[in-house]
Amino acid sequence: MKFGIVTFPGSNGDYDAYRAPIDALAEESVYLWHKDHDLQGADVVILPGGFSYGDYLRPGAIARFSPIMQEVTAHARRGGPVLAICNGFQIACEAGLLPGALQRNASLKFVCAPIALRVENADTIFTSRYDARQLITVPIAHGDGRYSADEETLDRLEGEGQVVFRYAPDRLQAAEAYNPNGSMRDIAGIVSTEGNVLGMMPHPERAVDPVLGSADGLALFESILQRVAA
Amino acid sequence: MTVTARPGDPTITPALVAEHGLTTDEYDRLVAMLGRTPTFTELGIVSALWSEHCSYKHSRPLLKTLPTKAPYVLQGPGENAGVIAIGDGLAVAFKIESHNHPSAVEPYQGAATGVGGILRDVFTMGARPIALLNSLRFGSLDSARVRYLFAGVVKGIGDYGNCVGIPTVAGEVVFDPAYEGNPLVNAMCVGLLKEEELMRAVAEGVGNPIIAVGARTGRDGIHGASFASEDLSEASDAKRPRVQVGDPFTEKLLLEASLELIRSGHIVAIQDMGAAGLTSSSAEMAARGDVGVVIDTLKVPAREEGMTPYELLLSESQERMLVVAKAGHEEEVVGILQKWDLTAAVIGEVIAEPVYRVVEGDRVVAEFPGIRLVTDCPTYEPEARESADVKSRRARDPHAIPERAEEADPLWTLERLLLSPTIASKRWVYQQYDHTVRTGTVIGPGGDAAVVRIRGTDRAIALKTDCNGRYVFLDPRVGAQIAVAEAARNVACVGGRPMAITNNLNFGNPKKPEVYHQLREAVAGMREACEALGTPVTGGNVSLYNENPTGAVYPTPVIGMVGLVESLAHVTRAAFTTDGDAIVLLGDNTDELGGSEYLQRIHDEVIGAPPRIDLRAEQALIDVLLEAIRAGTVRSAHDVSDGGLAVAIAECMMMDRGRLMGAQVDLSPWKALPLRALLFGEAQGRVIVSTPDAAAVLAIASRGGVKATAIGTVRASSGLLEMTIGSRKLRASVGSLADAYHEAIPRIMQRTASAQDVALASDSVV
Amino acid sequence: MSRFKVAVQVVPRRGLLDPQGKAVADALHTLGFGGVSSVHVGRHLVLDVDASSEADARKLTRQMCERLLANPVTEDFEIATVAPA
Amino acid sequence: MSRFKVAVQVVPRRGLLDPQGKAVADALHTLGFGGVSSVHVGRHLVLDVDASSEADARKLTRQMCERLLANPVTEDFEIATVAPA
Ligand SMILES: Nc1ncnc2c1ncn2[C@@H]1O[C@H](COP(=O)(O)OP(=O)(O)O)[C@@H](O)[C@H]1O
Ligand SMILES: [Mg+2]
Repeated sequence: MKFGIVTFPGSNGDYDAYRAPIDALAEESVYLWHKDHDLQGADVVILPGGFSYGDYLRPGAIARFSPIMQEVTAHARRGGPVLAICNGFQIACEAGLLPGALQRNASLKFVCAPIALRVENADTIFTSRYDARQLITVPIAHGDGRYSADEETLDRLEGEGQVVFRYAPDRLQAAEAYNPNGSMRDIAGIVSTEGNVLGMMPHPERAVDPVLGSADGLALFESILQRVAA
Repeated sequence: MTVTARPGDPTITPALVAEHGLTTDEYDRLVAMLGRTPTFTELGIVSALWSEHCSYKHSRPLLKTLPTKAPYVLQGPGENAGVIAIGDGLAVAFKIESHNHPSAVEPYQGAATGVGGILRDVFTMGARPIALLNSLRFGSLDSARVRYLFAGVVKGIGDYGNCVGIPTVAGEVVFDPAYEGNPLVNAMCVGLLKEEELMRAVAEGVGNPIIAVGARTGRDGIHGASFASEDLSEASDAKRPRVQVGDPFTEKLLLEASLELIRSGHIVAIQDMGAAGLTSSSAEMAARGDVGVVIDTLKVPAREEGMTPYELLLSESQERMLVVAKAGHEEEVVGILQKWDLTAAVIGEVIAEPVYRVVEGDRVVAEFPGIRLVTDCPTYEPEARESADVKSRRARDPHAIPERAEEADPLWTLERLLLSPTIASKRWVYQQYDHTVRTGTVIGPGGDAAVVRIRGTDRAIALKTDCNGRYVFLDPRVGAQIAVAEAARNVACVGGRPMAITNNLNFGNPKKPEVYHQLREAVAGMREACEALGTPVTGGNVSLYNENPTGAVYPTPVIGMVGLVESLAHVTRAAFTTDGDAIVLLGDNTDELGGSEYLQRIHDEVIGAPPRIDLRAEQALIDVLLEAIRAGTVRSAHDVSDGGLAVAIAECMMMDRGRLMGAQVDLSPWKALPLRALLFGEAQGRVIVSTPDAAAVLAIASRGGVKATAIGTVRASSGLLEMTIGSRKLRASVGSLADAYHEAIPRIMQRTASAQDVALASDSVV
Repeated sequence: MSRFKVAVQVVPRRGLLDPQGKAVADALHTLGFGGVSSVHVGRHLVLDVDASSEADARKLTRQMCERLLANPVTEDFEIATVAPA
Repeated sequence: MSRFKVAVQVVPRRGLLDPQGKAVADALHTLGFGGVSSVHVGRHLVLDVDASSEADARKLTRQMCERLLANPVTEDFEIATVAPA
């Protein structure tokens, strides 16, 4: 299976997203250049983390107009899987691939830390290898991760099972401080209505090797492999 | 060629020369070198190149004495960064740099551009940056201004490194009134390269084009390397910006483009335009290659209209590089830059004639004979005399200081020390740094040293910056030795063999005899320690004139150490992990108290001699520790430093806040020592390890000639620190120690956190 | 074609959490400015726009806001001034 | 005491690099807004200020700008409006 990782100007998680399928799944990765109109036959597109266009104006606001985004959008419309991580999540929201927006962390500070997530929906193509309500630890690293949407959208997301990951208390985080950015309803990751676009602030691609502290992100890549290859 | 003054340039007067920071003697040298009066442009060039910052005139003779060689050193001092081989054809490039003065004026941008500069120094060597570190000094956090500086510097470092996508993996932060008004901001970068990709900034090849790459040149920072003067060029000066604004986004593009350029084979040299911008980068590259160059300032892409050669040459606009390309390959170079949305412009050429020439179209505005421009700068070895105040402080006996009543309970003292911002957890700081990007960080900030794996191998590098300025103040020679030894010890604690150092000499005004004394002695101490520990110096930076109204800062020679971890299996962390493990102390306790955080924090005294250091014993300790780690007998290792043994033990118990560990410790063998020296003294050469096999560790230590004592047991779920010292029994709850240690800085910063956030949240990058 | 100087304000939609506004208010109180309330922080953009008329400049600016300068989910924009440059 | 609604604009000082303004200008060009130039991005603050008079409100606002709202080293500020709230 082939993962295509988009490099926008200012992407810096592209390398990690590129390595994860190769190192953890022994699958193929290719970089996709933002100026191209070619997905190079990728089965799964990853919009990686970083600071596309320096996050100037708003994170993701400028990158979503990149030429490659037309192809990514078409791929998503065809039902192709898109994994949008961190800055990728911000871009996906700006591009309208996912509802809502990501705003400045409530603390006004960038925060990098391992964070506990609860898998809210283990029935998506991205999460089938997790157990429902499983607690996992995955790093976050962002300054603009506060998920916001209007109440109606939030209710719909919850009703349709589109909330996939939620920040949750565990031994690392005190119960009152587990939500690292003030996201509404503790939302850390959501899928599109059709279930093929996942946006999340935490970095599963940084958690595929136990030597780095956690391999809890591995199951996400394995889920994709299992479902997309099938 | 005939040099002609530009219309509108000021005439050269003694006052103008003085404003440019040149002494009469230096000016005479310049005139002798030229055989005529310099033009305004020439005066500007020389004032920059002969500034302390670029010329090292007060430190060069001292730096020459440092050891720089080892079989694995591929590049020692003299280049943008040092480089050492780490096996498998791989090498690491690393360098440290200061941005103290810019950060004092504008903490956010000052610190951010400091990170930008050191990144460029490393990637110009052909290395991909893989880690950032920093070393920070501030005054007391009780002051609102200090909290503002601290918050701004941390945010500036974080935003820049985070945006470029280089993990910030380690560092140190010290708070002491000695740094009030003059914070120290040192940033270190480490990069990885293949040996054959090593690139040097040496101009060569007559006819090769010189190309300016990256951001356009503006009027920012023209005062930077040389001088501050308000009334130079009439018009815009009042508004001339003194601070440089960093653009990490452009830096990221520049990084990728530069590495692609270097690998393309189209260029022969590349150097960043850092201090004194175009002037120093072009002059230094020419001097290293012993060739001539000509630069046409009309061709330099400018951000503003009407910039003069003087301004274009001296601007310190950020995110710019100077490249010497192979003749005929200009288009390919421009093509690579265009791919990354950057501009490139041919602005000059390497010439056979041994001159450094600047033209503005048809007019020659500056011309110097060859490399003398760089080499003819005078050096100074001023008078050195130890300050009488320091001498008398050192002579005072710390044991004569009466204990405070509260000290009857040593746990009170312990808690006070854990609350000291210098000792307390720096999580508030490093949580703002992305330390997991690039998926290489095996041990991030918070440990004794960082460990970054080398992908494709089973190896890793261990990294740490260190310096205890108070020790250096009390005894510069010993203090500098300790700085090197402590960095080495930290690297060994995580399983790394210390390899080489970079250093940043942060001192006061060298023209003051007591400051030059500190500088000279500290460099001597550094030399001795580096020789003894086998860690050559591959580069560094000197920052002088760090003074505030009450005098110089503590002399602070920051050491940036790089070590090699031979197998990921050796990676060792500081926190206790396992119930029932034995706790073993390597090294010995003493009655020393001088220069300790205890005296400063509890008694507000900076007195006594810093702890003795025995460099041979340090080497033996490192050898024993590494042997025990490699034998697989060590479960955790943590060195004893600020705050002494009690603080170190407490840290082992609560460093991992999610898994607090209890411990039972018996220090009765040392019950004859003064209790406060035993618990809080900072004797050197000590490491606390936990092990399932104490006998094995003791045997290795005894073979290696290192004293080792089993002092206790890890009690995973007791929730208590239980200490016995003879008949004395102490009990503390780990939970409350952890609360003090982990919450000290957040609580202080909360007091005014919002004030800084407002001023800072808006700073462009976020 | 003439050149117009345009100023645009982009502000967080009312009712949404505005942590920056709150931080500013808290900080001002800490500094002793007790009589300050209801603080909001947005973006202020100034640009030069070449257009055939003021109305045209305004129209162009509106399009820029809708397409890029403001996020319709969280922000409102207002064109504050359009004046000959 | 009356309450005044105050608007303040804080912009990057001229001559200093404004990478954000440049990025926005480039993006607008890419989107086909070719006639746009000289883009700068600053902050827009609105606040309620209790003061005895409009002049007093203005004075207080100026102090707030100098002490907190603008960075004296890199930014300029302008008090856009002071009006009864
Ligand atoms: N304290 C020091 N010890 C050893 N070498 C040093 C020291 N300070 C500076 N150097 C070396 O002098 C050279 C010039 O340094 P510097 O001017 O700081 O470089 P840059 O132009 O990158 O700022 C570098 O090779 C540097 O490693
Ligand atoms: Mg350099």
